[in-house]
Amino acid sequence: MGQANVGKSAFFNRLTGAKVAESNYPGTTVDFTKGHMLFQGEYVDLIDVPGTFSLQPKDKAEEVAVKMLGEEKEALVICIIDASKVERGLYLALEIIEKGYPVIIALNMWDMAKSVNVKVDTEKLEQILGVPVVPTVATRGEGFKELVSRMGQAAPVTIEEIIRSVGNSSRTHH
Amino acid sequence: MGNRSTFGSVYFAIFGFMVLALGIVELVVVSTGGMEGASWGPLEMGGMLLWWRAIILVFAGLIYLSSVNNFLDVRQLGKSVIASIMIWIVAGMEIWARIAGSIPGGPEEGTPWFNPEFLATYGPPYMPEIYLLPLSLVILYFVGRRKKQGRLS
Amino acid sequence: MWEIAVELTIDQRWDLVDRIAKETIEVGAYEPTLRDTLADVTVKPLTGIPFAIAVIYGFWMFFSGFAGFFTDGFFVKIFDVHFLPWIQSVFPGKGTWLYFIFVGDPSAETCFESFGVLTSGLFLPIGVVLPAIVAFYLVFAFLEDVGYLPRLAVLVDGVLHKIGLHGYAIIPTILSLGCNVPGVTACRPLESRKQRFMMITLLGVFIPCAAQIGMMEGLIPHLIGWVFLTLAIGYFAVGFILNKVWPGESPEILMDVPPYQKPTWRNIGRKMGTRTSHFLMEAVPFFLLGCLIVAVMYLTGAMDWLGNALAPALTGVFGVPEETVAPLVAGFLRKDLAIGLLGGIELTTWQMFTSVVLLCIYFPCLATFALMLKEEKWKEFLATMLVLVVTVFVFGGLLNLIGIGLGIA
Amino acid sequence: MEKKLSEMGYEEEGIVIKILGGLRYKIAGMGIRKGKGIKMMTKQPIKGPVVVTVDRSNTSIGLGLADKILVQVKK
Repeated sequence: MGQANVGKSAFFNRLTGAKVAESNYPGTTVDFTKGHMLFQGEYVDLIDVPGTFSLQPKDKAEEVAVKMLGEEKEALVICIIDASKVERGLYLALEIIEKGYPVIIALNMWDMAKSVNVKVDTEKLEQILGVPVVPTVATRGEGFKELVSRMGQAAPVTIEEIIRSVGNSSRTHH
Repeated sequence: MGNRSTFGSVYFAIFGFMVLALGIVELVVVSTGGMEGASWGPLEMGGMLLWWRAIILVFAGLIYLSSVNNFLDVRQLGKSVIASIMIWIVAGMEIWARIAGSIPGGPEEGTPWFNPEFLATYGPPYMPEIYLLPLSLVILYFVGRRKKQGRLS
Repeated sequence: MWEIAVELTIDQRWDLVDRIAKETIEVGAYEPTLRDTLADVTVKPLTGIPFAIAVIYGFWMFFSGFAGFFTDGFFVKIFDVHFLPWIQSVFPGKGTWLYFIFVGDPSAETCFESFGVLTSGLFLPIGVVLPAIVAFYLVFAFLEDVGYLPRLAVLVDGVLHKIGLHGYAIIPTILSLGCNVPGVTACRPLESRKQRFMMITLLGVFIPCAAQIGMMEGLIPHLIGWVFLTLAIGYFAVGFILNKVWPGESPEILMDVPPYQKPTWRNIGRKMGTRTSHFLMEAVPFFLLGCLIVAVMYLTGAMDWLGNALAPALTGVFGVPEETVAPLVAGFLRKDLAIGLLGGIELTTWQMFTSVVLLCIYFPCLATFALMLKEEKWKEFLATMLVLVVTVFVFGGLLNLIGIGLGIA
Repeated sequence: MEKKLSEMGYEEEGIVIKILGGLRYKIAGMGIRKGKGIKMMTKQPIKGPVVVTVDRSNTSIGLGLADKILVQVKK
């Protein structure tokens, strides 16, 4: 899942080969879509949900997303973040992590971020969060092999660990 | 840089006036003659939706004129780009309508499937936007320059 | 599971985000690009509103040019000049009821008039409606892909806010001009129940779909502007009243405005393809069924009976002849079919205008109807239907009065 | 100077100092929050919404909602 306009549907299409209309205005995916993808040799269900800015839904489409997350307690969450707007994406990612889901983060539209001069230190981000972080370009399929191969590494982390590791890394750098 | 800026300003000031003037003429035509319109030699105004076109031209002209001061500044350039796009939309759709109208031979029995004289339908008279179209393409030069200077579109 | 994990407050969470961001993100110098400025100027009212007018003009011109090219340019000829005489001559048993159902009126010269399952039933969806749908979705998908639509939503928010909706409502509205079904689904991002109810009602009652518009293009091209104007007045008038009487909140707009993107043709093509094929699978059977029902009702005399029964209302209140009963019946299945069938009836211009407007508002097609049942609560659904009935009578009556007043009825 | 977001002029910039009521929760995920720099991009006529820029992304906010956001305006 992810926020509006980060390329969730394009992402979903890449992973499953399904046909979800991708578009550039809020609210294309107003319902969830299910698909299958090959993961570690077997087919698993993949669910595409409407974009939501946070886990406090403000309309019915966001509600669908949040409810879906609540129902699928065993799910692994691919949290997609617009690489040039990492901060607000992280907000949602943290919310999902807090709920105890194993998360893998995709920094999508990596090319766009580069062109507007935003640099993200993915290794460090990974260190701090303790979950895999993969840069991707969904429309061109870049980074997807890595994403799929690293999905197994996604594991739940607690927020305390994250708080601790932020502290650590800032100490080593100052 | 200064030279080019002046060139752009002057060019689009004149062009903006032209667009505005033609728009006002269209407004006058539509409010006096209605749908029948008017024509002068190879120039014609009329048809359905002339109201819309007149309003679009007037606005496009005004937007051009508001963009000529400090023309190369990206914000000002943005304005003249959308004014140009407005003209492209109107002219483009006119060309599209002509193409779409020229190919079929007609719905009646006995007429051919394709219009054998379809080239003839492309002759004048044209509406003002068609004449403005090539002149507005100059904006592409300025957009292209920005790109060449290593900036992003 | 939800309880075990520690949760932060909003401020704590943002704090954490800020600390993480400080460690990992480096935001370099950045000058606004032309793309950014275009994003700005198209949302600023002084430049954005004129631009929106141009965009809508372009949308319409492309739509009518495209539909006209295929329908008038080729399909009318294929169906009327080649297909109709052929099927009229090869179909066995002229004069039997089977012939009447499948081919329709043997003396008909156009597929608009024949009312048969294989003539009108095929010509209307494929020849008239399909080009309209394709053209509509092509432009819509393009605007969607580029990212223009949220800007349009911002621009019209002020106006729509006056009737308790917000700018986002323009997206279901435009989408409904293609087909009411996705339009109704697209109401979900509206925030309150009230807004969703109002929007679904207004869509179902006042917004003709591309299929209907395509029909109107074929039937009454010179009157379309007036039909739209009438419907728009109704949209705002009924919206205004509903906003006053229906309880509930009308929250204001709060929407992300994404940057423009280069359109990808694959994406546009795919969107158009999926939507068009949805239409074909849904509409064609309904068209065939509609023609079948109309033909059967004629044969059994049910249509005459219904015509007689409704005649006082039709001629008295709306001022249209009783023959319009047939399109009205077909309209329960598909309104575009109904409008197409009007082409076979002799009507004055004013009667034609009134009938088209009434057909547009009086009943959503079955598919929309079913979806409304799903999306709305019972109370809301009944209210929608009530609004519909009242609107039909008020509008029909008013139009008739205006017609009489102007002396053109 | 302190102002409501709805009162900010075109192109004015400032820092969000307070968001009143439940709106905080609603726009938390959109990146608008206390301490963030905010710029007024456009104001629509007839009491239409405002469009603001925060962290390079644009968000459209209804005028009534914009009333609930207090901003320290930059000189």
